[in-house]
Amino acid sequence: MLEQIVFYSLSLLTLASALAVVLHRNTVHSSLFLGLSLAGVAGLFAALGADFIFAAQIMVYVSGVAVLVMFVVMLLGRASDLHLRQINERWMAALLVCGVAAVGLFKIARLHSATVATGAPRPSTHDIGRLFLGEWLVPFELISLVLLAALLGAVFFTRTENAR
Amino acid sequence: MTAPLTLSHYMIVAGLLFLIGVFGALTRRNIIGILMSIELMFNAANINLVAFDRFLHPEGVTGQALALFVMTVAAAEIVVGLALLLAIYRGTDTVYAEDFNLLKG
Amino acid sequence: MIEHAYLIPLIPFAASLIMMFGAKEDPHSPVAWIGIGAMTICLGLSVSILAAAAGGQIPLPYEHNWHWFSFAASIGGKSFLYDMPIGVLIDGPAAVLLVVVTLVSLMVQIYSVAYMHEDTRYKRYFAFVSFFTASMLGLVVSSNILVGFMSWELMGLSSYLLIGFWFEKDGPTEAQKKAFMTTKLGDSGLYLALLFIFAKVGSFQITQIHQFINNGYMTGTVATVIAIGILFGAMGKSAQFPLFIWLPDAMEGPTPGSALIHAATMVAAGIFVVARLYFIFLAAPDAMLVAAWIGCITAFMAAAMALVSYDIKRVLAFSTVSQLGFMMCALGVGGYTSGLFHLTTHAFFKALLFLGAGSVIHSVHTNDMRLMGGLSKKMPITFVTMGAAILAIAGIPGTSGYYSKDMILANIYYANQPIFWIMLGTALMTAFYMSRLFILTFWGDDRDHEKHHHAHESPFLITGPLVLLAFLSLVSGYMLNRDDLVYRLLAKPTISAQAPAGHAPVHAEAASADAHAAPALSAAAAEHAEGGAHHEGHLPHWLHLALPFLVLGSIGLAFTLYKGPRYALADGLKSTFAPAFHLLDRRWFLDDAFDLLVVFCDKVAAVAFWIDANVVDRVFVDGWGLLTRVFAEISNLIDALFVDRTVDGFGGLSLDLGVGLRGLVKEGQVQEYLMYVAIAFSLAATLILTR
Amino acid sequence: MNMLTVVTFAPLLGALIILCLPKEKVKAIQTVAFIFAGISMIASLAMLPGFDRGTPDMQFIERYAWIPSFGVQYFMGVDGLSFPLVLLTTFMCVIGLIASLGIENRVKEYFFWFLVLEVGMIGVFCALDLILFYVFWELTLVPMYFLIGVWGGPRKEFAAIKFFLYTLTGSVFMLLAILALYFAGTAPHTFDMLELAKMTGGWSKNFQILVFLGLYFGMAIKIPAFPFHTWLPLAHVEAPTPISVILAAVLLKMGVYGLLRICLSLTPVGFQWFLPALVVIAVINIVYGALCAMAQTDMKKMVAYSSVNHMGYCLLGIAGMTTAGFTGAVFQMLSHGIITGALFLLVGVIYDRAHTRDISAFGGLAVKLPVFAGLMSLTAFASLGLPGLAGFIGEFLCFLGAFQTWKLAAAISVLGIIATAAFFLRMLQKVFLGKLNEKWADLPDMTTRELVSVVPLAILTVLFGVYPKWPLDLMNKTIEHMLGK
Repeated sequence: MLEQIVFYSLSLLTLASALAVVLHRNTVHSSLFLGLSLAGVAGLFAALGADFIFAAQIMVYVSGVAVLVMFVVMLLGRASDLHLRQINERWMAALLVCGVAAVGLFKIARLHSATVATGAPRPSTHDIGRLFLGEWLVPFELISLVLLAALLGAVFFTRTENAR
Repeated sequence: MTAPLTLSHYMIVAGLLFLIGVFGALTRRNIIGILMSIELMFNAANINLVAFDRFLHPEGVTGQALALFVMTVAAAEIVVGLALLLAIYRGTDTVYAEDFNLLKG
Repeated sequence: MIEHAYLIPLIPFAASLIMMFGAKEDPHSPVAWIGIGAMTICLGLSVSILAAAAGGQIPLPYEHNWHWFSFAASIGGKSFLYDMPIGVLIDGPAAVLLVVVTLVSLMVQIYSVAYMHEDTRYKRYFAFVSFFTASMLGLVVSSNILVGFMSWELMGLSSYLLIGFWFEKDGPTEAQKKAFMTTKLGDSGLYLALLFIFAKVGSFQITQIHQFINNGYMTGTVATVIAIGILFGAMGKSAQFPLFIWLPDAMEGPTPGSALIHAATMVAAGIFVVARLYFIFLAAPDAMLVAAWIGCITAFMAAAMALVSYDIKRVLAFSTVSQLGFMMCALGVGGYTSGLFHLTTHAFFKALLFLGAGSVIHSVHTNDMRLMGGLSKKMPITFVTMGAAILAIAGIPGTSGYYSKDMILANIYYANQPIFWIMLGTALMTAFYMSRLFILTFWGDDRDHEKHHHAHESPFLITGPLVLLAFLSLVSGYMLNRDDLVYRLLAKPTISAQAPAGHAPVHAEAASADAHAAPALSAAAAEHAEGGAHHEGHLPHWLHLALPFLVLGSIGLAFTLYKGPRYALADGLKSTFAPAFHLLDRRWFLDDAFDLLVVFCDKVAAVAFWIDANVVDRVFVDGWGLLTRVFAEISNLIDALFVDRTVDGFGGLSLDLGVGLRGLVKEGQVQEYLMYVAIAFSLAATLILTR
Repeated sequence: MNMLTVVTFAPLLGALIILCLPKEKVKAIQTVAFIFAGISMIASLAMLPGFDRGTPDMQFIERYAWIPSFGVQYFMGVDGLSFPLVLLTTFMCVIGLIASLGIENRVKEYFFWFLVLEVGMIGVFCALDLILFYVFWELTLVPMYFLIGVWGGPRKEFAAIKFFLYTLTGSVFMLLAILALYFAGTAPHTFDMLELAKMTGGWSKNFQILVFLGLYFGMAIKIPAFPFHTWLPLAHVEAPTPISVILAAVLLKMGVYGLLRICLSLTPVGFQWFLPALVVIAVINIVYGALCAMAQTDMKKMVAYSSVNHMGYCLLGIAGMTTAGFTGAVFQMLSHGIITGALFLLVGVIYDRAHTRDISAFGGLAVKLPVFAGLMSLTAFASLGLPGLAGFIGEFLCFLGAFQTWKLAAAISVLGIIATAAFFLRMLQKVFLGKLNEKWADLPDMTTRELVSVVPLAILTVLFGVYPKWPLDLMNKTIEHMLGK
């Protein structure tokens, strides 16, 4: 019973903040709501018993990405943006697309309406660690390369004129 | 309210989150808005991954491991995205998607 | 002795092979004596057979066959293995003819030793003569008409080789081709007759064919067609009416060769084959009538041509054709015995005449009688021997020619009046032109002093045979006629039951086999039994007496016309009857007809080839080629115009569509593109999922 | 012991070995070619005593599964009809090789293609499975194309292409017919000729006519029958001497053999229906061929048209539908192979010396070249059907067979014989007799190599003419049963 409450509240929180991110006129506010939504997602992870992912989500997203976005928003924010409409004129078409996609997604979702979680969630950190350094060693190393590339890219793009 | 939680619940939540992300990406005029919507989509994917892992393969952790990967990729992507945005902003002094049509056919 | 009859053709054949391939070419090589030796052996064999047959010790006909080869034949639907035998069948005429052929061939070969002595291809000549004699004897001896036909064609080949012996000159080469082609034309008739016989009788054995007819299985029409076919063959080989054009030209060959082939033997082969298959003619009366008329026309036309010819060998050639006409006519009217009797006697004196002419030519080195004259002083033996031959051929009583020709005229008299009077005229013409020849060459004084000067009598090797042949041509008639030997030997075959045509009499074949065993002899005996006065053997009394005087009259006429050095009277006659003379001189324009035929064939051949080269080849083959090329062109066009264009069309269409659509989308808006991608994706996904 | 495979594939082995030899070693190539053609000939001769002349059915049978899924077997066998032709093929190929010693340029390819050609030809006569038959039939095409196309005379390419396309179109129709037969057979479909022959009762008349026409079209081109013969003179004139010998001696026989073996046994009703047309074609072949030959000035083209004439006799013999006619046709194939082979060799001899084949260019050669004149006259007379030589026996039996059913046709065809005699005699007269043409005053007589290739053929011509018992015994039983069943 507790589990349902936790699930519904967290998902409501996530979805509402996501809507806010998308619809809110003020970019700063939407970035804030982004952080909130990511936190909601982290909660869902916790509800699903994925403890390591819950922790990772909190560290990476909520604190890292959301904060980063806020910095950038602050950096680029200008007063003139406030009274500009933040949504271009194609929202009707987008809505239509989402409606159609929604029909398809819900149809699939109904397929698994009967699958119920079996057994209590187990701590997964030990297994993830063993998996990463065992079977998935190569992808693990590769992903580190991706991050390195992203780092270099970011540094390269934001270099000022005189450095070139 | 007493029905037990099923995988479809999580799928619906993830689906909705994903759709909101898509809606955002398509309609937001501000590139940062787009980036944020993309973040939402990534997260929707993660929810699905973890949910599937939890419901269908409780014994293994591949779902969660994959979610981790998605996170790293998302992070990398947002970093690069923002770096690009800064470079563009410095260059064109605008962050609105309509103004960038350099690659016009 | 008769068991070795099969050796008779083989000995000269072996001799010819030895001579042809054994010895080296040399004008004086002794190889000729091998041929002569072989011929003497054969002569001995044949004489012994004839003596035995005449004496009645051995029953004729004697037949002995060996297995040659077998092939699958199907008569009337059922197929069986037909064993083709090859063997010997000696009956009366065959025995007589064996002696005649071997004797004449021997004489000719001895004569040729001297006549051809310095010719470059001396050896080859004797090989050809032996080869010819072998094939002639093969025809005479064989019991199987297919083997007979094979030796018949080989004879045609050897006459081709002998006529064209001096092939450097154009004359002989043209003559040899003409001879072979005309005889080949005739042979095709015999060829078809052969096929017809096998189709009907199912065998080539003469005895079996005779039995087949005896049993009356062969209908009249079939017999007639076969008889006409055989007659056609005989006309070709024995130079009868339309096909005798090759004989006068065949004189291009060496004279002894002509003597052997174109006087005594080969030309007689046609008559012999008709005699051999006489029972078919008996079964086809109208074929016999045709034969009679062909013989009559040939005799008359040839005699007429002989009147005007000045080449000694041409005259003899025409006389041979005329005498053959006599024989054919005799056979045609049913005078089987008289025809063959005349054949034997004619062989002797005609061979003598040719050899005599040869010795004359040998000494004066020309054929033209106008340059001869008065040779009797220079060449006494030739003069005397040819004189005997001329008496024989003219039919002076006592000579062999008288007996045989008289018998023929008698047969014709009782059978067919119109033919008789033509033949009587021809006989008188024969007497006339032969004595004309005799006078022009030997009588009066010489017309060409230079030739006359070194004319000399021929050596013994030439005159010896002449004397022997002269003796034979005088005596043979009497010898054969004594106590009806000729009727016994050359008895006319009979076909027993003139059963109504078609239905096969019931009695088994075996029964009739032995009945047939000795029909020849029994028929003769029956005839003999009729009190000896075989009525058709002699002319009615008044004709019997008148004939010799008529003959003497025509000889006298010849003397008067041609006695002067310039035979003025004869020339006068020639100018008055110029058109007739021209007609005869051009051999009744038959030669020109033959040349026209050849030219026509060449034209047809050219047209045929033109058709083949242009019509069939061009239209049919290259036409198809052209057609395919045109079709290829069209398909290429279609491909270029339609198919290609449509593809471009689609290409262009999609391009335009693209451009049009792009008009919708504002350029460069990332989100626009994202929007459309999203639309497409979501539509597709939902469509697939909701199906 | 599978002798037939040895006979058929020995030359192929030889051909492969030749491929490995270096181009320059001409002597080695020629010896290898002779060895393997010799093996093939000796093997076929070795089969002679073992061949039972008493039974009409197949002997030396070899049957292996080749393509089991379609029921295609490697089914080889010979009987009275095909065994003499196999002997003829192996013998003529050795003769052809002897004559090929004169070839100078590209010797290696020449001998390779020659041996491959031999394999194809022997295979055609031994194959009893329709697909195997078709494979060998096509196998002979390619080598022939190259042999004519590379070593031929002035217009060799055109001749080679025409020959190839012509025969190919024919064999395409034949393939259609073979497939039709395959599907017409009962349930376990098979290409085996003998089985199919038993099933002919079930097929409708129209079906058999159609299948027959398909097969006939393929065979008629090869024979060559009247409308399809125009490739022959061209191919013969342009082909080098040894090749035109093989072309005349063996390749033409494949058509007639096919007609007898396949058309007759597999589509009897169709064959019966086609008979009147076959007789007309035969008569045209004979008379028309002879007339065309008479109009020729080129010796080789004349002999080519005479082949059309001789093949006309075969057709006439077959059209008679009597065993005598069939025996005549098979014997005529043998004798024509030998005689025309010799004729082409002799024409080749004169061509090598005088480099012209125009009849009117020569004159009076008999004086200068006695041996050549003798052999040429003998072969010419054999070819025009002089009795005592092989040509006559074949011709006579064909006429014997045809006369029983088609009296008028046989009568007309006799004109063909006269025309044959006419053009051969004219050729002999123009080339050998008359005055010696000074231009050829110094022509040497035949060399030993040429003699070695022609004299055996001349001996065979005389032997088969005088004593035809041996070849006839080989084929009698088979042909007796061919119509009897």
